[in-house]
Amino acid sequence: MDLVQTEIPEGFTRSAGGGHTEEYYLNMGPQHPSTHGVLRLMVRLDGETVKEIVPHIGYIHRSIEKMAESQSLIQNIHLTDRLDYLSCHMTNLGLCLAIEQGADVGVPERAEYIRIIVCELQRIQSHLLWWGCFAMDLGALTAFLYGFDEREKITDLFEELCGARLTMNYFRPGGCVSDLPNEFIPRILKICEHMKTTLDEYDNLVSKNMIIRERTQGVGILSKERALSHGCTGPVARASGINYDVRKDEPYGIYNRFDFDVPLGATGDCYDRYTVRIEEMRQSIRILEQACKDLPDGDFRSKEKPNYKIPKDEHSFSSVETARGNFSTYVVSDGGKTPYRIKYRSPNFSHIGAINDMASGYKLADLVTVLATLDPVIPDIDR
Amino acid sequence: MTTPDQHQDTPPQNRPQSRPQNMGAFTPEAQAEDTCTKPSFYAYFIKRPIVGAFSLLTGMGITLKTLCNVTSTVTQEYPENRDTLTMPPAFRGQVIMPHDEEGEHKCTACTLCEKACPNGTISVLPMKNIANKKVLGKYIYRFDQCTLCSLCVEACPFDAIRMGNDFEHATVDKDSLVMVLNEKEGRL
Amino acid sequence: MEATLTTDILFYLFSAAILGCGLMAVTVKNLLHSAIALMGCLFGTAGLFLLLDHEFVALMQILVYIGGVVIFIIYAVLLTTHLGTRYLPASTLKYISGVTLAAIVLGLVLHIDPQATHTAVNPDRTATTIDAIGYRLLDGSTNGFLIPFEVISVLLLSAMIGAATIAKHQKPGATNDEDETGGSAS
Amino acid sequence: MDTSTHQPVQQSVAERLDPHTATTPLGDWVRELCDAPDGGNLLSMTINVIIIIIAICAFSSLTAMVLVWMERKLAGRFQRRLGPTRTGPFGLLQTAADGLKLFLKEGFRPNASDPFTYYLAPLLPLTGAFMVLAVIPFGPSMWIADPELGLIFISAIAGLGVLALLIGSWGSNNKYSLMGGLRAGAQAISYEVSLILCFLLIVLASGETNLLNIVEGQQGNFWNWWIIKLPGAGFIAFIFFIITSTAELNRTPFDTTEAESELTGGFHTEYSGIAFSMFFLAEYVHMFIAAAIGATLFLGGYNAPFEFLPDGWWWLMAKSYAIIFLYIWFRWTFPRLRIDQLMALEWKFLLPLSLINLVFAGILIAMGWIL
Amino acid sequence: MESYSLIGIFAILGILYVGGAILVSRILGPKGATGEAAGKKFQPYECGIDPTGSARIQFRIGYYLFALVFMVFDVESLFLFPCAKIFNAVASPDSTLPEAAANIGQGQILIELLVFVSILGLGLIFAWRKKVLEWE
Amino acid sequence: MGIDLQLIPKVLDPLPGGKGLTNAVDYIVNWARSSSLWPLVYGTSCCAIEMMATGAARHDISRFGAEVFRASPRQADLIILAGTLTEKMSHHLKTLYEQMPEPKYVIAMGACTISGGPFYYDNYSVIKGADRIVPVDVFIPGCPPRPEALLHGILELQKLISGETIRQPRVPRPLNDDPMIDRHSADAAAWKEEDKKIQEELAGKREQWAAENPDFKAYKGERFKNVSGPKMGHTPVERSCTSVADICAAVHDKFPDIPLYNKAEITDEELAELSPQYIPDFVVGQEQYTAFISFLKNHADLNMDLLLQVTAVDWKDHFDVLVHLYSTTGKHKIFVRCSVDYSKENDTPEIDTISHLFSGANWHEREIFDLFGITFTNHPDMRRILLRDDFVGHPLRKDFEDSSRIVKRPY
Repeated sequence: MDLVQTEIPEGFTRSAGGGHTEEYYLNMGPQHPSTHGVLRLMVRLDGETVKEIVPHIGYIHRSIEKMAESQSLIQNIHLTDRLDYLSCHMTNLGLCLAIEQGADVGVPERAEYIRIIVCELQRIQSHLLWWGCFAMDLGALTAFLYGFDEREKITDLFEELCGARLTMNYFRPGGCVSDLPNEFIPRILKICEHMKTTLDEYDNLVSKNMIIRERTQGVGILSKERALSHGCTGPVARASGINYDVRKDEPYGIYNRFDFDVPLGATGDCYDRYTVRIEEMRQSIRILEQACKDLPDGDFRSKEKPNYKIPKDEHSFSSVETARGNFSTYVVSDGGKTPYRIKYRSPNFSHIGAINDMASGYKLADLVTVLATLDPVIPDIDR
Repeated sequence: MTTPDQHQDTPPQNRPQSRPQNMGAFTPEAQAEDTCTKPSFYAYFIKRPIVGAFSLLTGMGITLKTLCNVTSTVTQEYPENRDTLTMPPAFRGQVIMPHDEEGEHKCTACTLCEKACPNGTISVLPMKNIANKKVLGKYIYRFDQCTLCSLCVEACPFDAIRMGNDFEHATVDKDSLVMVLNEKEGRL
Repeated sequence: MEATLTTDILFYLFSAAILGCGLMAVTVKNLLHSAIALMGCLFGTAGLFLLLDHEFVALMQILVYIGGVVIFIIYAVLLTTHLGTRYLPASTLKYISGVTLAAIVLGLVLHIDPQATHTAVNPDRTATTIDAIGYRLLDGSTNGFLIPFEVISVLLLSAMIGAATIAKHQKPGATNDEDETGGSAS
Repeated sequence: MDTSTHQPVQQSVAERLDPHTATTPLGDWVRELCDAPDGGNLLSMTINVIIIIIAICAFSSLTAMVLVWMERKLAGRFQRRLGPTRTGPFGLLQTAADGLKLFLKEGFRPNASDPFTYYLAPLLPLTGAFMVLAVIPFGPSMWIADPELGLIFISAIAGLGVLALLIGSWGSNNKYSLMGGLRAGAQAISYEVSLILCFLLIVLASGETNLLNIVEGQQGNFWNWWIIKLPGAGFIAFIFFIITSTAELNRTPFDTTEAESELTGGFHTEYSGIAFSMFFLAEYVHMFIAAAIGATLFLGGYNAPFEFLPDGWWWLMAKSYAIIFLYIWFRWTFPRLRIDQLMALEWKFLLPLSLINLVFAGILIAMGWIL
Repeated sequence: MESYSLIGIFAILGILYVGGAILVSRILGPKGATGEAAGKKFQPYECGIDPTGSARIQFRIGYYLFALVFMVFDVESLFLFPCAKIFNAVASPDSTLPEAAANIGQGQILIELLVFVSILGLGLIFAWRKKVLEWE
Repeated sequence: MGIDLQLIPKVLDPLPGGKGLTNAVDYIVNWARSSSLWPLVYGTSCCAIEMMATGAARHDISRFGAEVFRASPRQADLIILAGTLTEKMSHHLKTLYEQMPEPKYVIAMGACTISGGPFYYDNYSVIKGADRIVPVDVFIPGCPPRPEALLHGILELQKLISGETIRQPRVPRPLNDDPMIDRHSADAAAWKEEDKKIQEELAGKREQWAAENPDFKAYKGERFKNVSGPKMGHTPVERSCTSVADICAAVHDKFPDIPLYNKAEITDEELAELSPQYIPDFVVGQEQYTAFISFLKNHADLNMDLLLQVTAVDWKDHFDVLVHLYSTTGKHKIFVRCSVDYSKENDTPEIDTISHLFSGANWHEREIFDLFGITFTNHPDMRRILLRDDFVGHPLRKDFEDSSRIVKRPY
C-alpha cells in the first residue's frame, strides 16, 4: 500500500503507479476465466490501455521431460497425451514418428490412413473447442455450448475408437492400438456433412456478427516479421501470412497424397486468426472425405516384433502439425530402453512469448481477444 | 532490468493500427467494410447500422430457432438415465480382473502388467501356493493413481485383466480407491 | 401543502440531515466519504423543495446535482487523489479562514432573518409547475425568459468546448491520429 | 401526511380514472396508512404497514426469482440444454435454493476495504428499485404513488444506481472492482443521456409527464400506442430505449462492468453471501422495472391491444415479460462490446440519432402526422 | 406531495429490507476462520496472487471528460423537459392556457428546440472532432 | 462474534416437537446448500476440459444448479480441482481456498489431484495429492473422469452435505500428511510380512496336499500367439527442400571447419546420397556460435528464418546446446550444436545468447537456464521461467537429486 511504488516487478521495463504516472499493475491469472488454465499475465495498464504484458508460466510445469528419462518409449506415449490434450492424437503421433524414424519401424498402409483420419477429426474437435472458448471470452456463451455440443459428437467417435474421451493413447510405433470399429467411416462422413452446414451456421452466429468483427478486426496485429522472429507456427503464423504448414511442407505420414489448401491471412490480426481456423476446419473435412474414400484394407499395426530402441548416440526428430502449430519431438538416445533426453517443442510456448508484441497498445478487453485467438493449452507450454 | 523486447527489429509502437482493405483470401465477403479507417457519413450512419443490425438479427434467428426446436436439446440426464446408459465396449473405466463362476482368475503373476504400467499403479505380489508353485497372492490396483492408459491390458498375455466399463467411482474415502483385484489367491 | 405537524417534523428532519451531512462533508478526512455526505446534503435540499411544492426543482436537484454533479465530484476524487493512503492535512490558515467565512455567512443570515416572513408553505404553487416553467421559458415578451434560454444553450456549447479544450490541453500529443503507446510523460 | 386537501393535479388524475378508481386496492392500503398520522388506529396502521412491506418485498423477491429462473431455463433452451431440473418441478425452486444458500453463507469484508462505502453500496440499488416500483402504474387501479412528474422522477432515480457501483467498487479495494465500477459509471451516465431523450420524446408526443396519464393517453386499440402512433419516430425511439436500457442494466452485450472474462466479476468481485445477492436481486428487479417502463411508455402499459378486451395488470405483465424475453434473448446471443466501442455507440451513434429523432418527432406532431 | 411521501416510505423500506437481510445473514451465517487461521482470506482477491500495489489507483482523465459532457446534456434535459411538456398544450384550443402562453405557437417551440438542439449538436460535433469522445 | 445457526437447536429442542423442527431446518438448509453449488472457475489441465464438457449441453451441470461458475472465490461454494496441482500453483490454490466464504467444498477430480497420478514417481514439481494442500471432500478417480463421473461426484457431495446437521457442524477433513513414499515398495514390504504368515500356515499342509494330488500341473494361462509377418516398408515421402549437399556447400563456403555431428569425415558423395529425411547437424564452437546462427539467418539461400527451438542435453561432462532452425522459404531444417563445458567445480556454464537474432529464443534460453543452469550472457531477462524462484537446483541435469520432492521409481 505504498503511495509511490518503487519496486518494478520482474520482467517489466518500466515502473507504474506512484504519484507521477497513471499506470498500475494488474494480475490476470493463474486462476482467471480468460487465461484458459493457469497462465498468469501480469499487465501494466494505463487506464484501460495495456502498456506491457509479462507472462508468467510454469504453474502447470509437470516435469514430463524429466519423467520421460526414466520411462520406456512406449510408456512415454501416454505422457504426450497430457501435453497438448486437445490434440493428443497428434502429439502421440509426434512421438511415434520419432520412434519409428529412430528404430526403423514400418507402418502398414491402413494404419497410415487411420492416423490421418483420426488426426484430422481431432483437429476439427480442437478447433471447435477453440471456437466455443473464443466466443465465450468475447462474452457469447451460447456459442461456447454449441461448439461443445458439436465437439461431443467427435468425442463419442473417439470413445468408441479407443475408449477414452480426452487422453487417447491410441497410436503406437508401427500403427495403432486397434482397428476402426464397425460403421465408423459412414459416421465420420455423416459428421463431415453435418459440419459443413454447421460451419455456415457458425458464420452467421459469430463470424459475420458485427460485434465480433468490431472486436477482432484490426486488433492484436502480429506482423509477419515479428511472427517469424518469435517462432510462431500453425494458424497464428498463417494468419500473419507465413505459408508454413508441416502437413504441406514436410509431409509426415501420407499427407502428401491429399488435396487440401493452406489458408493464409493478410494482416495477422485476431480476425485473420479466427478465419484461418474456421477455414482449416473446412480443409480438414476435405482431407477426411478423401481419406475415408481411399481407406484400404489391411493391418492396423505392424506385425514386426516391436523393437522400440533407438541406437546409441542417435537422435531422431519429428514434427507434426497439431491444431496449434508445429509440435516437434526430439529424442536423444543412449541405446537404452528409456530415452536419454526428450524435448518437446510446444507451439504455444512461442505464441505466448509473443503476446506482449500482439496485445500491448490495445485495450484490456483486446488482450482477452488476443489470448483467445492464440488458443493456448497451458500444459503444453509448461510441459 | 532490461526489456525482453530490447532487440526487436520492429518495436510494437510502429505497428499498423488498422487493417488494410485486403483482408486475405478466406475472409467472408459479406461485409468487407473497414471499421478502423475513417468512414463516410453514409457508411457510418446508414450502411453500418443496417448491415450490423442484419448480422445481429441473423444471430438472434439462430438462437431463436434452437429455442423453438425442442428436439435440439441434447441433454442426457445422468442420474435419471443410469439404467439405460451404456458405455462403448472400448471404454476404459477402470482395470478389472474377470473371475469365472468358480471365482478363479487367469493371472499367473508374471508381472508384465506391473512393468508395463507407467505410473506404478499395479503391484503384483506373488506367493508360493500349496503346491509350491509361484502364483498370484495379491493384485493391488491403485485406482487413485491410474491413468487408464490400458498399457497393462495390452501387456497381459493371458487376458487376465481388462478395462471395465464402470465409471461411478466418486468417493469420500480416498483409501477405498486402493483395491485388491483378485478375490482369492492364484489358481492352483 | 399546508403547514401541519408532519410537514414541520419533515422540515426539521431535512434540515438536520442537511446540517449533519454538510458538517460531515467538511470534517470527514476521506474525500469520497465527504462526497457521499454531500449527496445526503443535496437529498435533504431536494426534500425541502418538495415540502415547498417545487416538485420540478426538487427532481432537477436530484437529476442534475446528485446524478450529475456528485458523480462528477466522485470521479474527480477517484481520478486525482490516492484515497485511503493519503489525507491532506488542513493548515491552520485554512481552518481559520473557513471558520471566519462560516461565521460571516451565519451573521448575514441572522441579520436578514428578522426581516423575512418565511413559512414552510409555498404561497404560489402554480408558478413552479413544469408547465409554468415551460411557458415562461418560451415566452418572448419581457416577462419571459426566451433570450436567457437561448443564451443557456450557448453557455452549454461553451462548456462543451471547454471540456474539449481541457482534454486537448491534458494530452498535448494525442490530438493526431496516432494512439499514444508510450504512456504519458511524467 | 395531511390529505385533507388534495392537490388539483392529483384529483384530475383521479377524475380521469373515474370508472376504475372507485376503489384502488393497492393505493388505498398505502393511502390509509398515510391518512392516519394523528388519531388513527395505530393497530390497523401497523398491520397495513406490515402487509405492504411483506407485499412489496415478496413481489420484488418473487419477480427476481421468477426472472432468474426464467433466465436460466431460457438460457438452457437457447443452448440446447435443459437448465435446472432437480429442485422442485421444472427446477422452479432453484432460485429459492440459491437465495437461501446465499443467505446462509458467510459474509465477510476484506481487510483493506472501506467499511462505510462497502456496506453502503448494496443498500442503494434495491432502494432505488423500490422507489421506482412505487410509481409504476400496474393496472387501472393498481398504483401506489403517482407523482405529477413521474417520468422525470424515474430518470432522476435511474441516475443514482451508478453511485452504488462507483462507491462499492472503490470500497472493495480491488482493482477488478474499481475498473468495473468506473466502467459502470461512465457507461451509466452516457446511456442516461439517450434514455432521457427517449423519455423526452414521449413527453413531447403526449404532453404528459405523469405515467398514469401517459398510459391513459394510449387507450383504445394498439395503434394508439406510442410505438406505432408516431410513425417511424416511435419505433426508432423504442429500439433506442431497448438498447439504452440494456446498457443501463449492464446486461450483455453491454456487460463490460461485470465482464467475467476480463474482470472476473467487476464491481461485485469482493462481495460474498447476502451482500452479493442483493446486487443480484436488484439487477433482476431493475430488469423488470426497465421492461415495465418500456411497456408503459411505448406499448400502452396496462391497456389491452384491442378496445373490446378488458384492461388490466396482466397486459402490463405480458408486455413487460415480452421485453424481458428480448433482454434474455440478447444476452444469450451476443458477445460483449468493448468499453470504447460501447461509448462510441452512445456518443457517436445513439445520441446524434436520438436528437435527430426528437426533432423529427416534433415535426411529425406539429404537422399532425400522427395515427 | 403525498406521492413523494409514499415513495419515501418505499425508500426506507428498501433500506430496511437490504440492511435487515445483511444483518440477519451476518448473525445466522457460519463464521469462518479469523486471525492467524484465516491465512490470506481477508486479502483482496487478485487471482490467487498477492496484489501488487494499491487498488486505489489514479485512473485516467477520460472518465472525467465523459462526466463533463454528460453534465452538459443533463442540464440540457432540464430545459427541454418543460418545453416538451407544453408542446402539445399550446396547440390544443380547448386547454386553459396561462397568459404567458398566448403568443407561443407549436412552430415557435419547434424552432426553439431546433436551435437549442443544433447548438448542442454543434458542441457534440466539436467534441467529436477534438477526440474527447475517444475512450482511452 | 454473534450468535449463529447453533442457536436454533438450543431454542427449538426444549419445545414440544422441537427436535423435529430442528431436523426440518437442517433438511431445508442442506437442501439449499446442496442444490446450489456454485463452482469456482478453476481448472489447470486436461480435467478442466471434462469439467467444461460437464457444463456443456450434453451433460448440463445446470440441472444441479451448478452452472453458475464464479470467477471470484468470494461467491463460490465449491472448488473442482480439475487437473494437476503443481508446487508453484499450490500456494495460489491455498489462497483461493482461504478466500472462499464458509461453507466451502472441494472435489478432487482425476488421478493427478488425488495422488499425483502419473506424476507420482520421478517428479520434482507435482504435489502428490491435492489433499496435502486443501481439505478434499470427494475424490473422483479417472484420467480424466467422464462428465458423468463428475456428476456422480457432485451427487456424492450432495449426499455428504445432506449428512450435515446444525448440532454437529461440518469440520473440514484434516490435511493429508502421509509421507511421500514409494507406495509400490511399501506394499511389497507389507505383503512380505503377510506372505510369511501364509507360508507358515501352508508349510504344514504342503506334504499332505502333495500326497493327495500326485499328478498336479500348475496353471500356465492361455498365451496368445505372437504372429510375426513380413517387414513393413516405410511409406515414401516426397519432400521438396534444399538438399543436404547444397546446405553443406553453402555453410562450408563461409565456415569451412564446421563438421557435421557424427559425420565429421563424410565425403561429398556420401553427402549427396543421404536421404531427404536427414537433417544436417553442425557442431560449432562457442566462439563461432552466434556468428554462425546469424550467418544462417541472414544467408540469402539458406534463410533460416524460423527458430523452432533452443534446447540442451546433459552429457554429464558437458552440455550440448542445440538450436533447431527451419527455413519457411527453402523448407529445410538445420540443427546447430554447441558444446558447453561444466564440472562440479565450475558450476556456472555460460554461452552467448541468440535472443537478439530471434525474439523467440528469449524464453527457450530462460527455460534452459531454469532446467539446466546454463547462463546465457547478454540475455535481457535471465531468470527462472517454469519453476519457482526459490527452487534449488536444475532438474534436467542428470545429477539432480531432491529427496524432499522426488519419489524414485521402484523398477
